[in-house]
Amino acid sequence: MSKEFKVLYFASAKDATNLSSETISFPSSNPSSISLQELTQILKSRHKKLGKILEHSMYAINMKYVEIDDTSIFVKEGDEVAVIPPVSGG
Amino acid sequence: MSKEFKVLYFASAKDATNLSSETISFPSSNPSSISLQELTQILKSRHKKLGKILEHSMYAINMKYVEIDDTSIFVKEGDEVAVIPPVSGG
Amino acid sequence: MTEPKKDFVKLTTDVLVLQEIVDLVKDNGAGAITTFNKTVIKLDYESYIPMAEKVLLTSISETRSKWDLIKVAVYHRLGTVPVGENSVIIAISSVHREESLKAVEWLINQLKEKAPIWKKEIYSDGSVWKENKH
Amino acid sequence: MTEPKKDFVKLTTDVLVLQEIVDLVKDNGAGAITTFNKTVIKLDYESYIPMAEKVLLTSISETRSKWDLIKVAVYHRLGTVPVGENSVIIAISSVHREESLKAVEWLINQLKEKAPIWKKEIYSDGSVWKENKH
Repeated sequence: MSKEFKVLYFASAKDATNLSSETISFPSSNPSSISLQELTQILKSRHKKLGKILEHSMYAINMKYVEIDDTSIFVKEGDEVAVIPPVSGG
Repeated sequence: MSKEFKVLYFASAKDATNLSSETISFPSSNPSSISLQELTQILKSRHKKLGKILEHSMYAINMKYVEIDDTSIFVKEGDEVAVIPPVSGG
Repeated sequence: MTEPKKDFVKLTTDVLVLQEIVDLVKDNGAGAITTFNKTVIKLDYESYIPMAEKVLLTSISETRSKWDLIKVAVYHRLGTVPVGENSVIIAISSVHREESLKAVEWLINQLKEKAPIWKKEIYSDGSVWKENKH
Repeated sequence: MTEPKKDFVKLTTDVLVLQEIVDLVKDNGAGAITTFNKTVIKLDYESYIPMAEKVLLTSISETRSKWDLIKVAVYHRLGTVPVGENSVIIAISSVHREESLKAVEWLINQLKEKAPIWKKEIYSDGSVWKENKH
């Protein structure tokens, strides 16, 4: 079985993907860890409408916010990645 | 009938005078108007224990605060004067 | 048509119920409601009631000049207030949250500084009138 | 002996009742309770619930590092909130009034900025996800 990570979609990202969540396998080129730049490319290629939303979103990895262009962060096997559009609670 | 004004006592001033209010006649020397300095003298002479409390109190004349040493203010016939010790609402 | 009442000031020996006072300031246009309430150990309050009402209405009017508020309620209990009950409740509604938040803080400070209301703490060895620090 | 619970965070589709949330933060030592609540026109809320709980508990912990607070409750409603009902209630108790007053304001701002919660306004010609301004 290939290694996987999970992606959660909320609000406008959920509308754009028509998904609450999905499980994605690591690419054969990077079988156990990808950068956030690779993550963004993978998500964009899977969901046409998501590109524009990602420009204004953050990621949360295992419920911790990371900037979408943080080059020091990698997604690893079993991670839970969330696409977090601008929040509007209250 | 001589001209009068009314004095209200609250909190520590009420305890010191054992009165909630009293009606006082103007002195024959000033039959229709007295200064706050005269008022203070009159109240002190009527109530021994009030002197110390007046040092830290304000007056209200017809429900408007006045400084106890304001020389521009006079008590006139029918006025309602209140002795206002330091407030502690809330 | 009469203007709906927007300012509510009451000095009362009745129990103060938070929800009732919040209901006074509810409004279709009010997105935000901030409340402040104080509970006490057993205390006795007295007031120069008509002047306190006048002073509090003036303080409300000053508060309204500083922030855009919808409705304002200031209730103060008098007489003996049992342990754990509310002595004062302020509730303010506004369109935007910043306004009711700032206004409640300012108004409780005005009340404590200016309203002719006094509290007496009751100790086993006697009572003492308190003084608010400015 | 277990420490009594002092922080209360809930994301729920249930109706939020102010008095119940105030009761959570009541305490014998708490002289002052400040609350903030927001009522809405019809709105839909959704949340990344476990992360929102974590973010709000962290925000409460930061709030406690700034002010001396007794108990803190943050309740946020999710799903469809009918007109005039509460979307969020914050209640904080403290010994001194300044602390709960300042802390409520700070914490509602933290919630709006950081908690992964989204609201959707429902118009006759479609829905739109909102964005909080910082």
